[in-house]
Amino acid sequence: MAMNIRYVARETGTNLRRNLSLTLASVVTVAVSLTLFGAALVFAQGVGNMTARWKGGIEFIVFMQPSATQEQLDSVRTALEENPEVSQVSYIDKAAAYEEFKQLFSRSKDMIEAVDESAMPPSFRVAPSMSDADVIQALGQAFQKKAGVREVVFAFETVRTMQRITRIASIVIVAVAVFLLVAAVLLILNTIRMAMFARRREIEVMKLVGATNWFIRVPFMIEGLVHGIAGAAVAIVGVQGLNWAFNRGLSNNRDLKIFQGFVISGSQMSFTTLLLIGLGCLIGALGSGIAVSRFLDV
Amino acid sequence: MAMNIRYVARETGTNLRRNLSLTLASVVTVAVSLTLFGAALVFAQGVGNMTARWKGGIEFIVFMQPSATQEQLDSVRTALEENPEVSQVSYIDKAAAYEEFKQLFSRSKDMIEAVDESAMPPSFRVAPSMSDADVIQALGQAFQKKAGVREVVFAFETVRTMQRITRIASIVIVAVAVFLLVAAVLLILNTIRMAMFARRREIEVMKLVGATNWFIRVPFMIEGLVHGIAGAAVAIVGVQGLNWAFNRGLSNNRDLKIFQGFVISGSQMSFTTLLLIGLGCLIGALGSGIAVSRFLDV
Amino acid sequence: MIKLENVTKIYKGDVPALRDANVNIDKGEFVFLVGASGSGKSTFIRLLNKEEEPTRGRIFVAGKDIGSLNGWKVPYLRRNIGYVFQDFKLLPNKTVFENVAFALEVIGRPSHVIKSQVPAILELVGLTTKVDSFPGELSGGEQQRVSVARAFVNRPLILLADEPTGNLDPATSVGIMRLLDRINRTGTTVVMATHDRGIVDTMRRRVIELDKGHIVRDQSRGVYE
Amino acid sequence: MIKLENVTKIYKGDVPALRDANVNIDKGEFVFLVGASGSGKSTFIRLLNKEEEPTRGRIFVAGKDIGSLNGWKVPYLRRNIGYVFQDFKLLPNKTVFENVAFALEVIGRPSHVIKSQVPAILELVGLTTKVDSFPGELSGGEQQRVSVARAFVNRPLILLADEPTGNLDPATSVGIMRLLDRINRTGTTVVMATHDRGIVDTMRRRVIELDKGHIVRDQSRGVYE
Ligand SMILES: Nc1ncnc2c1ncn2[C@@H]1O[C@H](COP(=O)(O)OP(=O)(O)OP(=O)(O)O)[C@@H](O)[C@H]1O
Ligand SMILES: Nc1ncnc2c1ncn2[C@@H]1O[C@H](COP(=O)(O)OP(=O)(O)OP(=O)(O)O)[C@@H](O)[C@H]1O
Ligand SMILES: [Mg+2]
Ligand SMILES: [Mg+2]
Repeated sequence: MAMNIRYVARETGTNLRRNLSLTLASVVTVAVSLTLFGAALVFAQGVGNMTARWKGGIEFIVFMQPSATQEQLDSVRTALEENPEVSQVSYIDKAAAYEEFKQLFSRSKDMIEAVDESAMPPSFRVAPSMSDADVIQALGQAFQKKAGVREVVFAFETVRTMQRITRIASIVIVAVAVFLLVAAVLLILNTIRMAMFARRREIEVMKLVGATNWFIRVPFMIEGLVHGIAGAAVAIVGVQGLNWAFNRGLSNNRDLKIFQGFVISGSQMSFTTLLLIGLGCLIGALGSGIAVSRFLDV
Repeated sequence: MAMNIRYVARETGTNLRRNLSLTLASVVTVAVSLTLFGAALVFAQGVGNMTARWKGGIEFIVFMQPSATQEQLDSVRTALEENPEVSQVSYIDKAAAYEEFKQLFSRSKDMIEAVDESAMPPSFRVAPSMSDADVIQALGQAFQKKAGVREVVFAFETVRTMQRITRIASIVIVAVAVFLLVAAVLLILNTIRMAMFARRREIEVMKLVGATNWFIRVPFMIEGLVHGIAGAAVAIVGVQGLNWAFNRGLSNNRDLKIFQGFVISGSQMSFTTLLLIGLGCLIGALGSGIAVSRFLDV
Repeated sequence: MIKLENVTKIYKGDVPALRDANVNIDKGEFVFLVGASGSGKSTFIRLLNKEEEPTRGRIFVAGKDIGSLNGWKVPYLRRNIGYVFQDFKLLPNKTVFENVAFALEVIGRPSHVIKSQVPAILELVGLTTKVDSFPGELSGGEQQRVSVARAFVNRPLILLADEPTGNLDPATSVGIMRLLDRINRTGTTVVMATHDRGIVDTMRRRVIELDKGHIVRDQSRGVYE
Repeated sequence: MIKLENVTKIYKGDVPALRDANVNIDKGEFVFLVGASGSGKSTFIRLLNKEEEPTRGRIFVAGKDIGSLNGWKVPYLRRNIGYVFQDFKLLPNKTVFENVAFALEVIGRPSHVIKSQVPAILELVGLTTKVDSFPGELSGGEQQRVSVARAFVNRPLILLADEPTGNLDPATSVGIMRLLDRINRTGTTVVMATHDRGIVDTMRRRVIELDKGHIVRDQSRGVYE
């Protein structure tokens, strides 16, 4: 079916312009919902990165000297494994530590180049079998004096609080975002439907003059897609901006040292960007598709 | 001008029903924006209540025994005031402490009745002149041993972190909410405008048959108001729900003792409720008012 | 009742539709407007209803200069004027009954008046069986008759009719013309644009002929051509 | 070309508009449909275009049973049929040129064809000066002529015309009828509903008369009554 591209472009353009404020409202809603969605994602990723090492009941970490000998390592490992108060130990070797380091400082290439794998401290992550803070403190400190141990670091209460708060916050944000996504689909659906309703006599006339359904549909569908994509574009800018502002705001705070691990890697950001564009297209296609198929059949 | 109430009700009803899904989209957007707005407000109020005592650089609190004598009080006060490392001291007497207690436990009447004013510990809130954590620790602990002192409580790092995070979070949430409020106004404006656009021929005919502008306008304006109010109603339920879920979720967490002060008083809740209804009406009136005045003049 | 003083109407795009018209129509007159397609008949009628503003000149309706009428008074002017539109202009989502009733609702008539007058007028135009139909369910001629019924249900001072028989067969047309004649005899001033030679020639009333916006003939007891 | 076999159309609400019609129209014929307002003329025409479905009976157009036509084939049926609607049905936000061009765009004609054919057809109906006007800026008769132009710009096999002269003065009507006659002579089948006694009586073509949905007369070289 030879459908004139010029015709489709002209019709779509006319519609978008004619309903400018409705177009705007659709785009704003899509943008807001996708921004929230993206922000929640980034937030969750950041907190994930930040607290990654404290997963699974890990309460303290025994960092060894980078120069520690194999015997020293074995001795600490045995001591930990044989201690009845320790429920689980995992060993992070130099290579894994370097990977983690690269992840944390993915945005500062010079930092990564300045340090090499051999300078990394291997470590033991320890999950005790008791939850009493004093017992854990005593247990950890006992390893402080062992040969080859550089430092024992305990999970701050803050880390745990953070994990909980962010879990709740993420759920709330995602719930709101999903709610808004539905609203966005509804809205696009309605923008298109209203556009079609306002032009129902024209559509009727087009049909009577011999236009096929697709000839009438396509401009409306493209209109919906444009809404979705425009909204996604705004959202991507918004999320990048939020991420930037958050990093900047936090890195200047002495009290919030803990957030310095809150860094999103480039690949995580690309993933989010792609996801948002995909969602935008989906919302647009869904909204206009439903509208067009429900309100345009002969 | 004798305008038939039955006529207005009938017309408004017809419009609301005819554009059911558009009505829904409007209501959803109003609801989401107002819910966010309300949640931000409640959140800020809660954090405010929770961290109220730590305002203005207060780093530790010296709680006295309820039975402390006037001499003991005076001696502690003098010691604090004369200490060069203390920049500011404020005294909270039994009455003030009881007020604060009532505020904190405003929802548990039995708790308030079980305790009376004389059982309240008076306290000194101290802002040191230095910010070094060790110095503050030493300074506070020095008062631990004084006669009549029950306990010295330090600001957790968590409190400070919380204050900062919530400040940022509140700003972001309010920004998103305001953004959404604007979107909601735009959306109602557009719903009404589209309703009028879809019925432009009818409106033209009504005018030609001798209908006054107000006769045509009023049903549309009421439609917008209904959107705003319905959205506000949903938002109020949402905010109450969020508040409830938050309180419940937090009170079961041993790690989150700090949140136990996170309680919204009844009057704060009523204020929020009224504000949301007011905003709903405003949004509805604004949206439909603009639509009607911009698109209905002869 | 109706007076045009040097009235010129030029639509945007420099389309002159009425040029320097001077007409005086007395209370109770019956006037035919005739002329080729596009000669300005509908424009003439639209000016009287303040649906369009004249580019130049003054128009008096019922003694008032409608050019200087406040915007909010326009509806009240229109309530004194019944108007049969060339394209009917029915409200598509109201039934025949509601369409006619609307003209009464607008002026605040109580519902018992509406309930008695509307069926009566619908009977006059022969639409008793179509009371609850929507305009989309009517034939062209039936729609035109609804438009006629709405135009004089509130007994206006003036009745403007823009080709009220264009979609009617000769027999039904005669019925409508009898009705207009009866209304005219009760004192209503009637201005009717028409292409129907037969009607003009049998009625023998005043005829104003337009040609490209000029009034080229104004003849009492005239014929179509 | 067109064949109706025992066709009955009853609208919802139990309104019979056409009863048991049997008609056979050959290629190249010119047929007038006459009858009172509401007698079923528009219904007859709408059935041929598959705008309405018959309640009973079968309809053949160009040899095909259009009752068993797939939904997606309907547009292609309609492209072979020109249709002058009783209420014009112009697209309000397209200019006169665009309205006529639309009928060609829909069938995928290249733009150079459109650019040459549309002005030619607009000249035939006497609208050269109105090419860039919107329908809202035209008189009733001018709109009707745009509708006529659109109906045969793509040289259809069949031309359905529902009172194409209802809003035209006698002189312009004669012009349009000459045009229809010319189109008919090039082999196009024409079915035209009309109330215009003068036209029917001078053309002397086949006349089908409807009365309350019944075909009461089918006469070649007939008159209006
Ligand atoms: N969609 C519809 N629903 C219900 N009834 C309808 C519908 N369309 C037409 N009718 C009825 O069917 C009958 C025939 O209508 P039709 O439009 O065919 O008449 P017509 O001969 O074209 O009349 P006119 O000369 O007034 O245009 C009328 O009584 C009309 O009210
Ligand atoms: N809104 C408008 N804008 C521009 N031109 C207009 C407008 N309305 C009418 N015209 C033009 O003014 C002229 C007179 O139009 P009018 O409708 O008064 O004619 P008419 O005598 O009623 O014709 P008909 O018998 O065809 O209805 C026509 O040429 C028409 O194109
Ligand atoms: Mg006219
Ligand atoms: Mg008809």
